[in-house]
Amino acid sequence: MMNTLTAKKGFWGTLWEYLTTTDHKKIAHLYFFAGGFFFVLGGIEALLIRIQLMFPENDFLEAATFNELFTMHGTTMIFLAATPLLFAFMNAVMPLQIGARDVAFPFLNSLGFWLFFFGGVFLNLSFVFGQVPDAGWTSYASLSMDSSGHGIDFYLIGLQIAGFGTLMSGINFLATIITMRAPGMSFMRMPMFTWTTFVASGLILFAFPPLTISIFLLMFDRLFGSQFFNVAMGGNTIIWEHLFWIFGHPEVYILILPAFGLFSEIIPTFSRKRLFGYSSMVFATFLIGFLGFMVWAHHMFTVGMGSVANAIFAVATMAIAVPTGIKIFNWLLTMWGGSIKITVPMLYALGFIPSFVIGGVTGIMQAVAPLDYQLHDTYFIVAHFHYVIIGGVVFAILASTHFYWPKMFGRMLNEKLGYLTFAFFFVGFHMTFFIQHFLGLWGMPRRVFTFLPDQGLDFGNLISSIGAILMGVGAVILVVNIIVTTIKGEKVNVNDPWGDGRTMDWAIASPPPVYNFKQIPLVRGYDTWWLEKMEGNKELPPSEPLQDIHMPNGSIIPIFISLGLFIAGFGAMYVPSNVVGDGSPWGTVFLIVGLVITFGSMLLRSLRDDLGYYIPKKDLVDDVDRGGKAI
Amino acid sequence: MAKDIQYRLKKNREEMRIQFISFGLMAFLTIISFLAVGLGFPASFVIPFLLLLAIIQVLFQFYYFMHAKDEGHEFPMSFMYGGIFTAFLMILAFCTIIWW
Amino acid sequence: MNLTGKFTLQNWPDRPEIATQEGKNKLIGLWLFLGGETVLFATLFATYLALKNRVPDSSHPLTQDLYSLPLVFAMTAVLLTSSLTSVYAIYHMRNYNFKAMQAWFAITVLLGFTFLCLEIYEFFHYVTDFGHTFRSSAFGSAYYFLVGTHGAHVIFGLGWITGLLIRNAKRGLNLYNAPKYYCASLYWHFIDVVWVFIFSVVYLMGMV
Amino acid sequence: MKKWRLLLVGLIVLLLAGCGEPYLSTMQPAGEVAKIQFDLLLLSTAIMVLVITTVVLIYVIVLIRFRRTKENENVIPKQVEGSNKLEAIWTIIPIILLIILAIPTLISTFYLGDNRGMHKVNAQGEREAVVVNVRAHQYWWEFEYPDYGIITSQDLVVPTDERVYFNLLASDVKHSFWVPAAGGKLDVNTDNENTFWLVFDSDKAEEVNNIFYGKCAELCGPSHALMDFKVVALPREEFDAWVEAMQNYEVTEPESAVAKEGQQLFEANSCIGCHAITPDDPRPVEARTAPNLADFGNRTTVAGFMEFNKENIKKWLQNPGEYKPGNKMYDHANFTEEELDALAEYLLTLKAQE
Repeated sequence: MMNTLTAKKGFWGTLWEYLTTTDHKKIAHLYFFAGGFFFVLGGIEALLIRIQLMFPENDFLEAATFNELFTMHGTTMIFLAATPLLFAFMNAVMPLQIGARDVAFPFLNSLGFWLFFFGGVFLNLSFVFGQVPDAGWTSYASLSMDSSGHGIDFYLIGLQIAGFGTLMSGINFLATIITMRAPGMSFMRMPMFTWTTFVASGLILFAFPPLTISIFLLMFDRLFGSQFFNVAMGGNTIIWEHLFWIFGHPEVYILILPAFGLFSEIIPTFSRKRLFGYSSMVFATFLIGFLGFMVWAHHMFTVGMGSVANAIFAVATMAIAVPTGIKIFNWLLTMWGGSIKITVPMLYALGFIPSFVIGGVTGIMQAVAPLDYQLHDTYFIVAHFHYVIIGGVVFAILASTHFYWPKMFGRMLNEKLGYLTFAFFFVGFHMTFFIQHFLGLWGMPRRVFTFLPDQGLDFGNLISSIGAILMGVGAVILVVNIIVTTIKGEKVNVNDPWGDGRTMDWAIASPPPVYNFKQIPLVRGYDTWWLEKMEGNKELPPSEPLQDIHMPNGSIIPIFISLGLFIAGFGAMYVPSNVVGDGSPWGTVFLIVGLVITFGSMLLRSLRDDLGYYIPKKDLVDDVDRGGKAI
Repeated sequence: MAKDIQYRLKKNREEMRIQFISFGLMAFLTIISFLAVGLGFPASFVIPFLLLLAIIQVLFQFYYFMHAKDEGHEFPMSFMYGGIFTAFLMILAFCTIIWW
Repeated sequence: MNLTGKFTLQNWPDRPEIATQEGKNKLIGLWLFLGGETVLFATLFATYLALKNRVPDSSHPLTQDLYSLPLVFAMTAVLLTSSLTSVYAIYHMRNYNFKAMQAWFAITVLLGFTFLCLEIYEFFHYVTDFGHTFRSSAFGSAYYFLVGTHGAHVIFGLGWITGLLIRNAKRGLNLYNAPKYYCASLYWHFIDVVWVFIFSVVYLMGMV
Repeated sequence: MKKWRLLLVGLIVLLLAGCGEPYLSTMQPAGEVAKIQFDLLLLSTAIMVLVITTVVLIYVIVLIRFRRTKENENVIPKQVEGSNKLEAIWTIIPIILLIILAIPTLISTFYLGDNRGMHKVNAQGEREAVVVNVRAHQYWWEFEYPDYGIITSQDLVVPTDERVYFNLLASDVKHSFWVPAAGGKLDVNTDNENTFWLVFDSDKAEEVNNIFYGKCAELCGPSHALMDFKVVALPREEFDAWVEAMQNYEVTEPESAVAKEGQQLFEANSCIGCHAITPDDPRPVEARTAPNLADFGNRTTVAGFMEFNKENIKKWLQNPGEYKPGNKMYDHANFTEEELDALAEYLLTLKAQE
């Protein structure tokens, strides 16, 4: 019988294994490195943007190129970097935290990743074609219909493919948390990160369908001659704005809630203290998710919806401050009376609190609708959402990279380099974005490729650009750190390398064996592992006798399903009816061929019995020394 | 054992009977709504009436045909209602406040 | 649990669709998906309502000119009945009566196919007799996108059920495919749920 | 950790030193609308600074008091579940703060959204307020005064100390109309006409030599950054004089030979096909595809953002695409230096009043 633990496979074997894997831990690796790659790409785009804006009337970039870069920067960072990096941690940690063998649908998990990956590649191929999306990440309909070349088509089709992947992952995580919890793991014993994964996945479930539809609307207008946004034919471009933000606003919470969850793991761990007000944290998470669907139009105060709509959405938006405030104070009180150990992850958590508070309160300022008439579409809002997304989401991702690296890869990241990354990144971040609030107030609109001298904007932009370079340096150090660690980092031989782990993921080997827990553990309370440790137990109590473990088979089909859509996407771009006017019947042919590949692969998957395989009991007994026991 | 089977078959038959009745009700509601339009009642009455009948009919579908009344459907239904809530908000906004 | 083994009525579980962990997962996954679909269709309805009767000039037909009660009523009757027949199929699945289940699902497919033919006839009628197409106006685009997406769901549902019928014809009913049948029937009911709103909101309210 | 605080203090000092330029900055409000918005900025900032201070205070105390040291390394702190009292406090206080913020928000939303004044007429049935139809194009602005029968471009002329109403509509893609010093922006949609009002204070106008800067605030293509315009805010009498001059606008035959040659070039190259040179352009909106050049000689800028001088006019004529990428004016790269000179000279003669 095969034993996946000990088999040595060489490069091609490993590659094949990753291409076909349905193991949530390996998919986490895939998400991490693919997301990390896009993160670096988006970072380079950001640096180019800031270099162009370093001086007034700079001619480093052309106007059109600049528009392409900030469009790709925004799109890449939101869809291809932040979301997948969070998915990496969800995949790596969440099943362990609830004591599951895997996610509910391992095949879908793999499919979700490959759809995201092919979508991301599709989007970025626009650079190769020299026809890059240039209407901003929001891609408002009038401008995106006006945009020449296939740039917008790359945006639409790429996001559509990646969006399907995200939706699948969301459903998968929800189902996992609902059905796969270990005995005793009631909802109110779930770790906070699992909770936020749950709520964020719920938001994905309800927010991505509007995105899917709005993308279809624009796609049909650009490729198949429909009239949704053609004002002369009765169309209306504001529909796009509404649908986009009905998706776009929850998307912000899809990013920030898991980040909250990650900090809710890190702060108690390094304060050696239980999360303060756990139930109110859960409640606040739900409330944020709930309110997140009622406020989308605050992105549209200046569209001219009228006073009634503006007033309603302004008040609804302000309401979100309450649950967010609850969270901030709960974290502070978690540390109060604790025993705070400064480590790299904790440092990010400490940096997060004041940074995020600044980002949060500027958000409330923008909820004041009449004030937003001034702030909207200026550098003030650029500053605001970078404070939230970098100060919240990116800090959480960087913190968790250090925090979960031993669990994911079995090695510790270098601590000194970690401190250095933090220093550069933190200083650079505040330097880049704090001044931008004022640039906005001084009258600088966003998305401008240049600004004129002597309008009081020169100095602020210079500072901002220098800060961006510092952030870049920080990111480079992190990449170096990862490479150095991978080559010769110290191996982790313990389950709980930070010493103060509280949740079940720290009760299992680092990295965990393919089947996770040898025996599904019995959960006896909140902070499961901490509870057992405090009672002097060295391992979690099992909830079942040692028995054969049922495992899902790997599969290459997800790649083919995604590849089919990728090919169909290219075909769709060149259908004869496209708005660019360079279509040909070959486009239709490719569209059909791609869809045949996709649906054919799905059919193949459905028609074959896939019953998985068993790891026999005797193999498990042999694995004791590898930490595969339910400890 | 055999008694269990008898009981189960009877229970299933009983449920099927209820489902058939709910089908009858749904068909009845459908006919009424078509009649309401066909006989030309005023719009101010017909539109809320149609929506009400549609909602009742959909609840029949959910709870009887899709077995949501059976145990173990707490999560499915809470997410269903989550979706319905989002849907309701969106359509309400599109029909009322957000246009000029 | 033996997934593909043969059962008898005696040892067949009361609720075969959730007798296995896989079945439970599938069921919850499908329900979640339907929750998402609700929002998807809501988006389509919202778009339709925003663009209803928005045409470039008066030569274009409006809702009042297009829709006709008898055709919509026929389509509704057919689809609603197909919902009942799939309930019958599930009834027989629970009683471990494989042949009856297959037969009722086959009838469901036939009814679904009839519905599809009526819908295609309807579209054809609008295009040829009224010049009301996907490209003729924003109203046309929104109408065909909403009703067409529902039609696409019908096609997918037909393919799904047909695939199950053919694939399992020789294998019989077991705990591996029972959840699949059950999910397909849930999906089919959901299509009917959407249709209830389409005939109420699009057709009937369009004729008031 | 100390480094960033120092930096922050330094930045704040720097920021207090300046509130931006008075013709552009929202922090130097030059009218009723901007003032309302600036007051909301101050109010919300005050509340937010209060919140930040509270958080930072607790944060600093926590960091000082509860660090792990060598002595307490093995101490397990008390595992506190929570405190209903504390949690109630930090639920209720934010709600109160938000209510304080929400009330002026609602009042000013409705106040600023009230456009009924636009329709007020005097005893003669004439409209009292000045109304401007703003048409935004990639990348220039047209200003039509429907009550006076005047059309201008790029330079918006308004009276001070009274409400001016704007009807906004875009011809190609969405834009956004923003005069930061005078008040917040409103989107210029392609679908519908948006209406709002602004006020320009006379004392602030004096301070900036009667010229405020306006910008497009919604991404509209490559030259979005350069889609600037100027607002010439004049006292009522001067405004009336300007209106009268524009209404009595006459195309004067150029006097100098060079300018005459320019006029011939202007006509021969059918510039006139797109550019009107009188303020009473009778063509429908859709046909007005280029800026109206009436009173061009009195413009404040070339193409909305370049300094107004002959050199820049010539540069612009020769290669507009280089200065405003993606704009729709034909270039005249094949023109000789003399021809450009002549055209520029001619354009400079287009004036309503000296």
